[in-house]
Amino acid sequence: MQPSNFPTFFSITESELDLNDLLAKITLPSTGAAAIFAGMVRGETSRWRRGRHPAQAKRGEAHETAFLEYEAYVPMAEAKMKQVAEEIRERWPSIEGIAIVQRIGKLYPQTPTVLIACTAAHRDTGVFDAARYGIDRLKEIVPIWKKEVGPNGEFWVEGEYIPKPGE
Amino acid sequence: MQPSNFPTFFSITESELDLNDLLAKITLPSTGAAAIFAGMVRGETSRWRRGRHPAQAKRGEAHETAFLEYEAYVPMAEAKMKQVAEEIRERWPSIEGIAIVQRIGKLYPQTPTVLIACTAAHRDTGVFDAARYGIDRLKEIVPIWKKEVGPNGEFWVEGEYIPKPGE
Amino acid sequence: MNHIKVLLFATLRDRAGTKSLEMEIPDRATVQGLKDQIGRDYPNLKEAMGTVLISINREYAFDEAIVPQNAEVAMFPPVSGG
Amino acid sequence: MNHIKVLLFATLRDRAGTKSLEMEIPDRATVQGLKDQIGRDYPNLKEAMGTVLISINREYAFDEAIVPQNAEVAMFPPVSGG
Repeated sequence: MQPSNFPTFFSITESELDLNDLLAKITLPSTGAAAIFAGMVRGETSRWRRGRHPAQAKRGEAHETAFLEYEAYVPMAEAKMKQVAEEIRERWPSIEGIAIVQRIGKLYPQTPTVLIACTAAHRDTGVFDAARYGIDRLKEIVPIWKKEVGPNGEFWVEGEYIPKPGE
Repeated sequence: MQPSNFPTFFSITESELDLNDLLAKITLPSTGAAAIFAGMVRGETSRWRRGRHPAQAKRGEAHETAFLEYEAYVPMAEAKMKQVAEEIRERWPSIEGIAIVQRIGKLYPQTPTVLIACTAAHRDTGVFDAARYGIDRLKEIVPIWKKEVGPNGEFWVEGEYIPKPGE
Repeated sequence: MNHIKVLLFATLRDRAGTKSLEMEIPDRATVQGLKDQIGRDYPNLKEAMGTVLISINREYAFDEAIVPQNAEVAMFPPVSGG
Repeated sequence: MNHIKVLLFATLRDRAGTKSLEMEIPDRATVQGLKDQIGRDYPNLKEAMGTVLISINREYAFDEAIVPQNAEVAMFPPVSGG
């Protein structure tokens, strides 16, 4: 449906994420606005947040992360990123460019791990909602996993979402 | 109110905007999420958008922009950017870092002109809404103006917002 | 009398052909009084005085406000950054 | 019989101690049948078969689905990227 010059870029990479480069890749002459979500490795998770790992869920205690180790089922992850981009285009037809990038490997606190960027002519056409939808869906259906390594050992971060038929 | 280690960065600059650098400036060990708005110079504005300049408001006709020329009342613009950041912190107390940067001077299509970035521990704490609020408020109260130069001449882009007492 | 500097931006500067005005205004003159005086003294700016925004010492100021001594005043159209 | 490769990720790989399994399954075996067979053949994976996600040829697959010939099957826990 969308003109073929609307760029969709997705990638799973072990390299450092470059927001400037990514934004340039999805900026067309007609583009005036971009919303970008970036996720970073948290080194310190405050106590008010319920622990995600049963083994660490001592209430009232902050926890520290030394690093995260990400892995992906790369060809399926790429296919699912493409699907997320298609879902965004269906829901927000005025979106021009979409970029979805996940960095994998060993990633330390304060390092960007994931980027979702959506561009459009104007900011009032859904770019913020589209980027938010993108990161929510990535965390639901794109086959990537992370293991957290900290002072108390290693814990796989377990997701919660069970895909439905057709996803 | 907020811990003094929550960074607020604002700037009016003639230099190229660097999203990577900006994000790093507002990423703390406790930060897990960022929402960034970037505005770019549009080279082509489609016909479906009502022209902003009466002289160009011929319906049904796209218009082209050669470049924009931005200027700012710098010390007041910095004060108003600081105010926008304070308004964000009042409304979304879980926001950690805030960056607001406007590039001025002669800027060509596809060039980022403005960045608003907000970080927090988690993405569900208002980062998207905060970034959107930031760009909306910048366009209302921060004294910056742009002149559009295109094939039909030069036109000052006139804003619409009239600040209220206390703003 | 109060000696003030009025900075002009965007369309205001273009109309005036200068970046700033140095003016003497009566003590306790209001913003409205200042606009009236500029409308009289600078015919090119008269029309703009109906819609211009004014700041005093880098805060938005409104018609009834008194212009303080040695104020840094600025005049400009509604903003259009971003 | 159908010869398939089952890729394992994250906790599944850790439990199995290997990145993939090569298996012979009956023609027209279902995903449920495959999970039952893995639970019998690989005791370390038995417990995980209740909550594991399965993909066939890079699409999510559900219990009643038939595993096609030469399928690329993968097994993994709910995803946690981002």
